Amino acid sequence: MSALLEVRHLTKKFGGLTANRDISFSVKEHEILSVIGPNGAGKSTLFKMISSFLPTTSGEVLYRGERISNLKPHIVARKGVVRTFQETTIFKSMTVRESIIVAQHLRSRASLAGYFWRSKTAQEDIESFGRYADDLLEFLGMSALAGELASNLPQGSLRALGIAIGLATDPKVLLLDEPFAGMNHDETMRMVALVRKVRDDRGVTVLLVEHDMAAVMSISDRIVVLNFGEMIAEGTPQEIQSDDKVIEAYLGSADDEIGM
Amino acid sequence: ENPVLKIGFVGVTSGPAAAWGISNQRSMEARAAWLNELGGYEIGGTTYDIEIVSFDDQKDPKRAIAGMEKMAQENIHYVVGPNVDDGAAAVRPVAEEKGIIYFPYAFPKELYTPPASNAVLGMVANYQSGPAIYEYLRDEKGVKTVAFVAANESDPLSQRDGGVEAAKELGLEVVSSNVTYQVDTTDFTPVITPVIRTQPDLLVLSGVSPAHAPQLIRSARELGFEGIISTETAQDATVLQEGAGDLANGFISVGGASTPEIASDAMKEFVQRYTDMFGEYNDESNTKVYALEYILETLKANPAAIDDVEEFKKTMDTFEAPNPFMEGDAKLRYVGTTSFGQKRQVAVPLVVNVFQDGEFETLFVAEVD
Amino acid sequence: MEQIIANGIYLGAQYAMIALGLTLIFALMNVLNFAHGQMYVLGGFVTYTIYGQLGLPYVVALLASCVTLAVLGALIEKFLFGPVIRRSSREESTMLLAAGLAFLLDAVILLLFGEKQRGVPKIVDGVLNWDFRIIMPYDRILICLLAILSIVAFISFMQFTKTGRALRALAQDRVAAQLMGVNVERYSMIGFALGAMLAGLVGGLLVTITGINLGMGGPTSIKAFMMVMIGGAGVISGAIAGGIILGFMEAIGLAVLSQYGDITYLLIFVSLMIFLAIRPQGLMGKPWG
Amino acid sequence: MTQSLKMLINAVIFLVVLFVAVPVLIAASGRTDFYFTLTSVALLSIASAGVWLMFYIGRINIGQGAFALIGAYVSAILVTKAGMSFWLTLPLAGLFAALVGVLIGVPILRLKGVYFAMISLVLTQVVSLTALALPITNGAKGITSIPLPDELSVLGVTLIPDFATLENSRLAFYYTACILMVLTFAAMYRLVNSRLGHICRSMQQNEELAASIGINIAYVRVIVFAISSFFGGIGGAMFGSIAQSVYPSTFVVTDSVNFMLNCFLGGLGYVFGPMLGTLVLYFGWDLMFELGRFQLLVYSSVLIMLMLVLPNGLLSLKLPRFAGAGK
Amino acid sequence: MSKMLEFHDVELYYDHVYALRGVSIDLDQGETVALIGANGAGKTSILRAITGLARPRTGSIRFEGEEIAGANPADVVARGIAMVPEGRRVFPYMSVKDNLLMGAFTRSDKKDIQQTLDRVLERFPRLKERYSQTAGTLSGGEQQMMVIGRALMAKPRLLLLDEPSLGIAPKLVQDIARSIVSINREEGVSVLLVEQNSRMALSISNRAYALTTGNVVIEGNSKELMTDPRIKAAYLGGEV
Ligand SMILES: Nc1ncnc2c1ncn2[C@@H]1O[C@H](COP(=O)(O)OP(=O)(O)OP(=O)(O)O)[C@@H](O)[C@H]1O
Ligand SMILES: Nc1ncnc2c1ncn2[C@@H]1O[C@H](COP(=O)(O)OP(=O)(O)OP(=O)(O)O)[C@@H](O)[C@H]1O
Ligand SMILES: [Mg+2]
Ligand SMILES: [Mg+2]
Repeated sequence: MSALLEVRHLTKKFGGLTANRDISFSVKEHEILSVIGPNGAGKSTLFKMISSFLPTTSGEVLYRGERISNLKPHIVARKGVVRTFQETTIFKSMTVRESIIVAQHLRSRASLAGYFWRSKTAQEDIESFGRYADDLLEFLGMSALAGELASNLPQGSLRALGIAIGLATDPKVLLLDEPFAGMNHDETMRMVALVRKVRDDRGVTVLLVEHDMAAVMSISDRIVVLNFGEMIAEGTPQEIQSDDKVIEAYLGSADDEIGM
Repeated sequence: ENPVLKIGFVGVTSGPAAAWGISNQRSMEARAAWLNELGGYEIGGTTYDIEIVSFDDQKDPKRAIAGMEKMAQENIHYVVGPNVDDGAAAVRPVAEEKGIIYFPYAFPKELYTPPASNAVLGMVANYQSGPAIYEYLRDEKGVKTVAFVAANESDPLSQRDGGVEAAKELGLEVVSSNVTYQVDTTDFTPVITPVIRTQPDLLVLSGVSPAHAPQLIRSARELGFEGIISTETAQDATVLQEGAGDLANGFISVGGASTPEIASDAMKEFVQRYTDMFGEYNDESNTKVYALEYILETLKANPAAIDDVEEFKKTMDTFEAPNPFMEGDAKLRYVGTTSFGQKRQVAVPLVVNVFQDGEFETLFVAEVD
Repeated sequence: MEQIIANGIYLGAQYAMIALGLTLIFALMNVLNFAHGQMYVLGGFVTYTIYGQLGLPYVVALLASCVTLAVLGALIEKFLFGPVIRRSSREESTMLLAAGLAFLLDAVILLLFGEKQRGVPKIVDGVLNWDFRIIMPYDRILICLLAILSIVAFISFMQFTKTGRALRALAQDRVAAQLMGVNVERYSMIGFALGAMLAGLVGGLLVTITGINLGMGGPTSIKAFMMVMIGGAGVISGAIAGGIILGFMEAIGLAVLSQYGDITYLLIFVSLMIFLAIRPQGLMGKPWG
Repeated sequence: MTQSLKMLINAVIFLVVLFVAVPVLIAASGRTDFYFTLTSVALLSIASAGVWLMFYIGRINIGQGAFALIGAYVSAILVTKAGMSFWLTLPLAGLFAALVGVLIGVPILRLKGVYFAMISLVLTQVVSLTALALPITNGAKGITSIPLPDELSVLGVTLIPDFATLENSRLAFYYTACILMVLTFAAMYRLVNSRLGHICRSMQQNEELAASIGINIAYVRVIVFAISSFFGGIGGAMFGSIAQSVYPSTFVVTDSVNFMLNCFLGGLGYVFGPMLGTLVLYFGWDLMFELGRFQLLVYSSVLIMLMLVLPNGLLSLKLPRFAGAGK
Repeated sequence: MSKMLEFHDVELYYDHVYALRGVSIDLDQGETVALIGANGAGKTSILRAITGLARPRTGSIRFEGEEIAGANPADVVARGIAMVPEGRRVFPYMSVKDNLLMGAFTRSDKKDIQQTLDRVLERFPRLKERYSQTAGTLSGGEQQMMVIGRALMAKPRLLLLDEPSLGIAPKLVQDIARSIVSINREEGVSVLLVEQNSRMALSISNRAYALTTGNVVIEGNSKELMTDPRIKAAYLGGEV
């Protein structure tokens, strides 16, 4: 089976600093691929290039064989490659449900003018957005929060909302940047199950960046490891966990005194 | 108690441009207070107390219209102002519709030439004073070349264009006329350097505001300019003295009638009363006291005009009265036939002053027709 | 050429000082202070009254104008901006307040000091004339030096003193600054007072050269906005760079484009817009630093 | 259902007040000077509506004066130099302003926050200076003696009579301005409460996130700016026609700032905010006319007090009738 | 002897959203106490209430016997409480040096400050290498060290840490955990630690409280809690 998404020789320089150097890997359809690496290794930068939020310095990203790097973010989103943000990036003064409705922009069939004139298609769209939002919240187990203002949510729910907004666009590939940050173990595992379910039920391919090793190891089909902007390893969770370079650069060794 | 005769003023008396209108408003108020103190002003057998109704238009043409509407509402038919071209042009429709005669301090000729008939130019226009000054300087001081600077704003720019035209007509060589400055300039040296380079005999500060004149003079002198500097607008001696000191000596500007040589006792008293009332005198005010005087005298000449501006217009053609503010037998009358084809200008004496050690001295006096 | 550089430095130094006060207040409170120009005018009038009218020494007048503005700034922060920022749901709301304040100061200045242009006696006489390559009156040179000195003093203050550090910290992260023990209310007030004081200082310096009048406030604010934009909002170095660049642009523009007078400023504005379109965050676009 | 019924009733009340009650009251009290003031309020609130819309996508627009000036000039030039009917030039003025908005907007709309605010402030000056420098605008001399709006007839049926022949052209201007205002705000209300408004709101809160969900933010920004400029152009053109003259100083930076203040004062969270804000700010000044030299002092103090008491705008008093899209 | 910190029956609301409904916790001199709990349980709110960033509606907060509920944060810091806030919050455009000096804002003895500074730099040698670099350009881990160092600059007797491991690579998390232990042991600073990484939190603390939605549900000795089935199920999960 050929790759759904292909990263080819991606390099990104910020002035003198090389945030990504010659990164190449590919992602198969329905795969969950994690990118890990120390802080500042260039993970978020990589995601931003894939979603065209940043222009590449060199190299390219192909989606179904078509180049998607160096376009506008909304065009890449339109093609089905959607990212979430590392920081909790949400629509602060919208409710959870409103956020999800607006996020279904790509599913709309009426034109902007159509919404203004309230064309028939537009009316139908609006109804379907509402229904879909309720379904999605139900699916994510967030129905209780539907009417809550996003700025009042605690950290963890904010992350979940971020993912929900991403999902509402009906993506083919979802890039999640630290989706489990600020969640405790229990919550993390629930989210892990959810992401898996998203993949299984909706056929979404998932790329994620995460520092929570428990989550990464349990969710990933494959893992790519970056260090100082370079790719130092790629493989299954088992392979990565026992890779000396990765342990040295990132995982560290167990420490009895602090029980880890 | 006397019945009240209301005379309007629409102009800018607050905010950054307040200086434009305040001297206007104050000279009207000072004169009105004086008349009322004398027991009122008699028109057609009735003695009126004069009330000045002022509207602050904030130098905004939109507000100027509102001000004129307000005047109409108050049943006022005679209004002094507005102070600037755009305001004067904007109020024209209202004034004509509501039957108001207004005395703007703005120079666009269309305001005064037919079919317009309700505006009366309240002072000497620059295209009238300019030629007189240039001619004098050409003949008396041997000026051959002239340069112009102006602020990059409507009024000064049109005044500059008028000045350039007049200078050329008189056979003077215009060596520089393109240099302009922003109203917010804080350092005029770079502005004026290229002008000085052209070494004109005469440097004209077109439509210069009292605030900028001393700074421009100072910069020009500091750059070594030795020719004559002049302007067609009124200036304030105190401001010149404070801002440029001795460097302003020899600066030529247009003034009203408070210069000692021609001021009558009435003018001296007016200056005194103004100073008492507002703490300090403004040299621009002596031109601006005339509009009110003209309105009242014309009404006196034809009492029917009190509620009928058509009567007023009829009277204007033949009106003549002694000028209380000037020595000798000067007359108040309407002029402007040459410039506008009808008498729509007050005959203020064109007094050309020269600044010397903190005071203005009269250079020459001329008349406009 | 030399003249252009000299003019550029002179203009740049005074502009930079105006921009510094504005950018400081912006960085600390996120307030676009429309009344900055009016504060500058007020400073000029205070100096005029004390030096020009009462005849006290210039230094006393300058100090008095700094103190007056600092106190005024502190009061404005405490009773106006502080409460509004705390209670309004959108921070832009302070713009209405700032504009109202500009109107108010205009009105107060008019009532207190009148509508006339005022000037003070020259503080030093004479003109430096270097072979007609640089012509500059001594008072301008003096004011320019004083301006540069004040800028250096201000930067050192911000960079090396505890208060300066606290102000910078406050501008970057209010909550974190609070957790360091910075009393946010007090230091916001200090910062605002400092910004206002800078305006007063420039007013006091420039009144000796340009004189002062009511109308100078608004345009000065707009110019200050431009400098802040060029350099990047809320950055010390940006304000200075912006001031100097605008100063030089004017000096060069006026020298080179004098024959096309009417469009010199148009060109300056348009090039500014093009510059910002290319570099939206200004030269050093980043928060306070 | 009751909700929309209530809204309908409110709208009808509003229209009756605007088109019947006000003229009747003015006729009864004889205060005909209010016509012009109210006409101004209507026109300025149209321009302010544009600024409000820019707030809605998170941009502080202090450049509306530029577009009002452009509109005024376009209409004046077309009427005086090309002899066109004013009624034709009115939409053209709006469209031209919108076009300029698009051209300028493409580069500068990338700016945010104070940067956009400040550059838009400079924009007003740029347009004034351009008008001063161009020959077609008559430079400093301005365009004067613009004829009043002429007759508009379709197939021989007079829709709008020639204003010059009217006995009370003030009333005619009042009605025209009010109709334009009602149309503007109806359109705004519709826009804000449609999905487009929802999208604008998402951009106001976070443009990056909006882009990530597939919204073409650059496009929406430019469209909104064009609409805003269109409103500015219409308001300006009408003014030119009332004053029958246009100068480079007809709309200046102060006007741009006032347009913005109108929005703040009314309340940024309410569609009808700019209307109320303009009424209070503009009418307020006229009402304080008696105060003489203390007018500005009192006016600005009241403004500051309002801000202290109601920092979120007048409509935050929660007048349910005007609450619009408020939250 | 009274406890160092007594947080007694505190209720806290944001507008009308309750965050704490009558929470009581305490901490002894020299102790490390961990707060664990789900998202939105109110852990951050507890720290905010202590430092005065949030004002509790009812209840009392005593530090070394004195009431500090509702006090100004500046005063709280001056009393000897320092906090490392959620999300690090460095001063991004200040140098590492200035950031650290900001930590000593409430102190005035220059020599004393210099001593503390030397000790902090000794503890985190990485900061010495980056001494004049702008803090915003530091990596996440370095920033975390810097804000801990910054808090130590205040010479606090009580250190509040809000999720120091958030977004930090596993290897660095271990480094930070070690630092916390040694700060507590060597400098005698009491620590109140909020952590999502419950395993780490329990392993380096003496006692712990588990919270759910504004209430303390479990409290006890960390070692014991580590094996408590309720804790194990909710917060620790199976072995990785
Ligand atoms: N816009 C930018 N300009 C300059 N440098 C940048 C920019 N964005 C990122 N960098 C630098 O690039 C490097 C990689 O950053 P990136 O955000 O991709 O790291 P990361 O792997 O996501 O780290 P973390 O796990 O801490 O989120 C860092 O050194 C960062 O400082
Ligand atoms: N500024 C605020 N406005 C309104 N509600 C808030 C605010 N801050 C927190 N809350 C609410 O208070 C409750 C407790 O929040 P808190 O941040 O203390 O939780 P936490 O335990 O620290 O969670 P997390 O692990 O996500 O950081 C949550 O329900 C949250 O939604
Ligand atoms: Mg990252
Ligand atoms: Mg928390």
